[in-house]
Amino acid sequence: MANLKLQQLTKVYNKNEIAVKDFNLDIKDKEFIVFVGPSGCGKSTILRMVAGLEDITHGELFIDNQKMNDVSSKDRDIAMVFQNYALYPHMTVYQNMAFGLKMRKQTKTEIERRVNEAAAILGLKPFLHRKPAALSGGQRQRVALGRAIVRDANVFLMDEPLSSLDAKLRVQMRSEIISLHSRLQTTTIYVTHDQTEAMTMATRLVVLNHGQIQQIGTPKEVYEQPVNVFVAGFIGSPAMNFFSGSLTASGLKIGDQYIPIPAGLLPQNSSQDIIIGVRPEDMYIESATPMFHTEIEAVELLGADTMINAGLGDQPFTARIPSSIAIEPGQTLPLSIHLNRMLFFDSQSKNRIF
Amino acid sequence: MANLKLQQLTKVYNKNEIAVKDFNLDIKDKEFIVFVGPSGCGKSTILRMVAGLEDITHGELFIDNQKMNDVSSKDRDIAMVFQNYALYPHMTVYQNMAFGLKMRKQTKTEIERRVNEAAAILGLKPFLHRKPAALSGGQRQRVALGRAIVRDANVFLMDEPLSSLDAKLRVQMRSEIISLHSRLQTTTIYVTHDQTEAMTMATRLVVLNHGQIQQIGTPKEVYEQPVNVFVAGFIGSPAMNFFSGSLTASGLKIGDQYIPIPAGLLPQNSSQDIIIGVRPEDMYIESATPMFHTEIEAVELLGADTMINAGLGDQPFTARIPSSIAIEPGQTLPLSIHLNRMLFFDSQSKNRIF
Amino acid sequence: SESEKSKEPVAEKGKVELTISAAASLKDAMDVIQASYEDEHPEVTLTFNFGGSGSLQQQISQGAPVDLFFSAAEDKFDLLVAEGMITKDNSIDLLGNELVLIVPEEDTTIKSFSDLTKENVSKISIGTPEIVPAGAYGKEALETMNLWNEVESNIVYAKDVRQVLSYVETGNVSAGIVYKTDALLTDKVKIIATAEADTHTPIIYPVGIINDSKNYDATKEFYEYLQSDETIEIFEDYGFTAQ
Amino acid sequence: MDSLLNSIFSEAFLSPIWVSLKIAIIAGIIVILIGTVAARFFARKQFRGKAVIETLLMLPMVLPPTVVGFFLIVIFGKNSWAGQAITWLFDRPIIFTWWAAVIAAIVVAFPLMYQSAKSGFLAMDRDIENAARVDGASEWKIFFFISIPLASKALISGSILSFARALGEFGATLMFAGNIPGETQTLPIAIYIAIDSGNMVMAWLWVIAIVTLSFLMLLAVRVKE
Amino acid sequence: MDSLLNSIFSEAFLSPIWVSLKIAIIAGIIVILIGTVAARFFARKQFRGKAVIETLLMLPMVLPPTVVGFFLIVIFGKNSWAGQAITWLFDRPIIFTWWAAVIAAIVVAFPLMYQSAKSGFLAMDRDIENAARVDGASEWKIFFFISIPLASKALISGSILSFARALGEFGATLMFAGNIPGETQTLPIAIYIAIDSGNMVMAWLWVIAIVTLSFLMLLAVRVKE
Ligand SMILES: Nc1ncnc2c1ncn2[C@@H]1O[C@H](COP(=O)(O)OP(=O)(O)OP(=O)(O)O)[C@@H](O)[C@H]1O
Ligand SMILES: Nc1ncnc2c1ncn2[C@@H]1O[C@H](COP(=O)(O)OP(=O)(O)OP(=O)(O)O)[C@@H](O)[C@H]1O
Ligand SMILES: [Mg+2]
Ligand SMILES: [Mg+2]
Repeated sequence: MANLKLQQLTKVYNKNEIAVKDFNLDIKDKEFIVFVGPSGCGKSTILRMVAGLEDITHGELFIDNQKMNDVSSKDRDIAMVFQNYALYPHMTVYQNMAFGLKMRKQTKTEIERRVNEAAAILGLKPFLHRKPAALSGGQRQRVALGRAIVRDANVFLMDEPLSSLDAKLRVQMRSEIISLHSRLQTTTIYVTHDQTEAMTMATRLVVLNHGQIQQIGTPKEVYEQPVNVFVAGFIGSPAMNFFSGSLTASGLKIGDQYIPIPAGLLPQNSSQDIIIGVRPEDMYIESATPMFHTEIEAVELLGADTMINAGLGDQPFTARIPSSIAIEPGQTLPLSIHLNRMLFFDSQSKNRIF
Repeated sequence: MANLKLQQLTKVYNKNEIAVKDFNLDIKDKEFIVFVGPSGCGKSTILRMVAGLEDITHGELFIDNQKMNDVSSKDRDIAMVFQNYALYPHMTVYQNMAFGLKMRKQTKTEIERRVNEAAAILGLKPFLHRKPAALSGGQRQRVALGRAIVRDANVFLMDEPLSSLDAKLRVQMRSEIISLHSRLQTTTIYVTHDQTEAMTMATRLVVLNHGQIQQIGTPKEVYEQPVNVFVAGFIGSPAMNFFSGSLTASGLKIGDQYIPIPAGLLPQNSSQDIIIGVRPEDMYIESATPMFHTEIEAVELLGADTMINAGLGDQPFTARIPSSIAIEPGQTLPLSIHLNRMLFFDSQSKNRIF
Repeated sequence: SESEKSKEPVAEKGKVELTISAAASLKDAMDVIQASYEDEHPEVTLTFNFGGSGSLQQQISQGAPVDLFFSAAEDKFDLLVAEGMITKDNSIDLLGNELVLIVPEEDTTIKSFSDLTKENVSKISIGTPEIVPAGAYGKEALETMNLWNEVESNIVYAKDVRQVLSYVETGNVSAGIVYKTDALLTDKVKIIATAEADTHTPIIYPVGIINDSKNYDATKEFYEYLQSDETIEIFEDYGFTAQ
Repeated sequence: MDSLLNSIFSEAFLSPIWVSLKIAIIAGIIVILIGTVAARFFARKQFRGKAVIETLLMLPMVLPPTVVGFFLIVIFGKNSWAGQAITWLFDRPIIFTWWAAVIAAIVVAFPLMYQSAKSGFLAMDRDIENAARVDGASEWKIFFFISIPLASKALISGSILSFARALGEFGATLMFAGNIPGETQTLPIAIYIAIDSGNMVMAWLWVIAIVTLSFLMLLAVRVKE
Repeated sequence: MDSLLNSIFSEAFLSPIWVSLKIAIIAGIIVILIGTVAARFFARKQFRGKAVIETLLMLPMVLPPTVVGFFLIVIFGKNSWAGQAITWLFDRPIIFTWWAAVIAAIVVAFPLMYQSAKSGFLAMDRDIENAARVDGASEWKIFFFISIPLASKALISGSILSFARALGEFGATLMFAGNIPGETQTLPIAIYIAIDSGNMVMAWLWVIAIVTLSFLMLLAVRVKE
């Protein structure tokens, strides 16, 4: 229920360690923004600046078009899940969740209703009277999440709120957060390292690196049309394969391997040296007319899928194939690539050119 | 470089809260055991008992056939990654990693070599002289991991050591841990919520629930032959679909949907009521002779795959299909199930019968 | 100031509470006097504030609501007179005291002041001359007896007379010089000798009414009672000498 | 034996106990309150001259109590501004009153509470306060509901020390509040005077009383350990 | 002005400063060491009678210093077992020596260090000690390398209080160590005597000296804040 405007936001620690640099982002009311980026790229720092817990070195922060740089946290009406939880160690689980409501002068019955509701959603009912020290890691994280969702704040900030939960609970919590968002429509910034969360929850995804924005877009855009090698390699798990190769009129050369490609699927006006990106799932076994043969180096069984590691023109890659096909290391496989899903990057700037 | 024997290990908090109950596990030298289980099921508690940080309420712990119940932590020669990191806040990253080596009287050059090597692997080189408070969440977790891997302990205990890392780094760290294990052959117990880690790293997987062992086996065994509904539903993401149905002579009835199945693929001597388990990836679109038609309720794009939610005989399920097939909610799809991959569970005991 | 006081509605028939600041060494005698005086004057309550004469003087000079000052040190008393807190007319040198040499009860080596110079005498305690009158008198007496130079290096200065007594009682010093009245308080020390009166300036306990007293009349009455014969006898019972 | 019982239940024996208790409790509470607030303020603020102010706050610890008492009678004495204000207000000087004893106890006990509390506020995890801030708590509510409970160990130790110091306060009280039985004669003063006048039985009884009080106080805060 | 300068550089002025400094530093160090060790021990152990022992340790805070001094001369006096042992060892009694002043300062300052340090050890995150334990550190190494740094805020506050208390110690010292210029006459004693005998110039100079010492001490530990 608020829009946010981050303008040239910059955070410098200790006079010279730049954690966030010239960060520009307009978040519309009701958006669900997901931040992703490598460890240490500044995600938490931005959240903390938005929450008012960290001074803004340069730049301006607006919430509902009001400049917030010097407004105290308590007046920003934000609810936040801290990465390290920051639970109140001296309060019970119930009190932890009730605190924010009490501070905002809700009635006792209303507090009770909301806390119990959240506790039920989070599976914390049996622990309402325990202190955080007597909880498991995942239980603590759920309390931290509960403390935020009981509030109907203007803005939700969630810093990896599900990282310590098991897969099943995580799926469940994810859908709870999604339904919460569709019910309350609270503007949300959500930090995650989980690809599934990033892809399924975001209205827009923000990819960060070294404190700077790499790309902003819908998950589909970011996944299918990454702006550069960094984004392409960061989104998707296992990561996209990159091959350095060179362009010819009618195809590609990767090492000593030649791959013929229809002209319409190749970039124009580009220098000859090029980086080719291929996602593991865009390679497939084709016995009829394979593009190339390769010897399997390693096989990793992942339940439904199997990952195979092999090489193309001496450059290693990973491909994903269904587990139903039994494969052994050492075996030689005929492989093809979905040509229309290949991506091309400039070898100098690393930006995508096609 | 040690074997472990956990015998009837039990932990009771506050006289009546049972966290771990009659836990029996023999870990052979050089094994890489992975613990998985829902939040709060007792994984950390077991690790803490093995490390000697939590009193053992009942039962016995042996390391290399020596009873360890009353041996101090420092004499167990264990290296541990704490779930909450427990870094030394007053020491730099370097000193954090060097501390254990210093305590074990390594030479200065040896300490330097090992710490620098670990820091390089973990990408912590630029932060060696920072204190933990000035690190991001993922950086802190890497220090915690580094503190363990610099030591060549008898036993490694790792409590969700990669939970705060981005997907890319996590894959990288995972393979570092695997190669470390294949080099040092240190007996390891590893707790994770990440299905990929569990499937790829474990020599044996231990599935826990409510402080008790559900199943012990290789990842493949656990994935393909789960002993009960709990294990089947817990391992695999998205989770296995369960349908309650009834057996007939030549097939299954799920709701009002009849599915003919060859007799050899059906359980014998079972009661009529049954639970059928189908993994999302074991369903596929088949226009020719589909088993059933269903209307798609929701579509979730996950990069390479698309998850569709729909119903079979009024029971909801999730199926995974390649993203290359475009699907819209509301559409009706012809679907089939890989019959030979279906699992059957007793509806009373929830144990697998076929 | 006399006229100011008459304006006060001096508690005619009502209760009067008098605050008397008195040297701590007077406590036991004053307890007896208080009992008998309050019997005779039921309307009067005497409140005693016992302490060191120096502290009492500083309190009064900073305006403490005291009616009567009974000092164990003439110089402190004179300071208040000089400040105009006490008028000469309303004060009198009431009591005297004697300076005695004490040793631990079981000691047999010291028999007189001159024995203080013996080899086996280790430490001798007196009050710090600057702040404890008994110490100043003791030093003066030793000087007059030509013993000071010899014993000076063995002297331990104490904060008050009580401390000297403690040292002697516990045998941690060989001898001490205190007032006779103090020595009588404990049976763990014995008095060996009394300093001749001509070896030191007379020891005087002056008493005086504070000019700011709000109960001038009642104070005056008690002040006069202190000078009565039966009161003086009580003081003499406790070892003081009448001046 | 009878006479011992008589002494124990005599007004003369009990009076210093009540006086001491009353003074120590009131001074203790005041010191705990202002010490905690001051400590929190100074723990969070950095400014020029902070060390100077902190030194002044420490002074009552390094000066002999009698000298502290001397400063107090000068500060509140008849020639001072404060002394005149008090005399005008209450129609009597503060010296020799029960309140003077309370003030003396406050002054000497304050540094103990201040230092302990400050260490507690400095040592604590600031992100928990931040969480409360985000939760909408005002600075005062954070102070009450978060900072104080989180620093509780240090605050308890400060409270123990301050209360004990207030209970044991002697020199400054004797100087500033005098030694007025039933009003300002506290246990330590009574003990001192009893020893001084050779009344060892009473002295020992009072020592036992003060030891018992200290013991009860330690027991009372023990529950929190 | 000249006479002021003369006073300042006179032996008479400087001597109590040196005496005080020496005593406060030595007593402070000893108190910090044993207080820290005792606090850690008591913070981790629960046993019957702990409250009784802790009460005894607190006693020097609640008793009038002179009474503490009195106990000291009884305990270390020439008729006591300890006193005779000391006389036999050092060929002279300890009372009235410089060491007596150190002991008096230790006794009165100990409870401050003990309580502060204990609160620090109680407040700290035990899992960090556990991490060190797993890392193979012995209990002593944990104490030195982990517990002490983690409790540093509380230890510093305890050190400030103890040093200040040792520096300001007056009553017990005067009783147990006497008032021997150049040997046991500390600053507080000198100040007391100067004020009592009306020598206000020297009194003020010494007050300034003790304030300066306190200030320097606070500055010295400040870096850690
Ligand atoms: N107090 C500090 N002083 C100096 N540098 C800091 C401080 N806090 C954070 N940093 C640095 O700022 C950078 C950004 O940190 P931040 O916590 O925002 O990362 P992040 O994106 O949240 O990472 P993660 O995913 O690991 O939590 C990191 O490199 C970190 O080391
Ligand atoms: N000190 C304690 N007092 C009481 N109960 C406790 C205490 N510590 C843990 N528990 C309980 O014991 C159970 C097991 O906790 P444990 O930390 O081992 O779980 P876990 O499997 O590691 O979970 P997670 O994946 O969430 O970290 C939990 O239900 C927890 O609430
Ligand atoms: Mg972060
Ligand atoms: Mg855990």
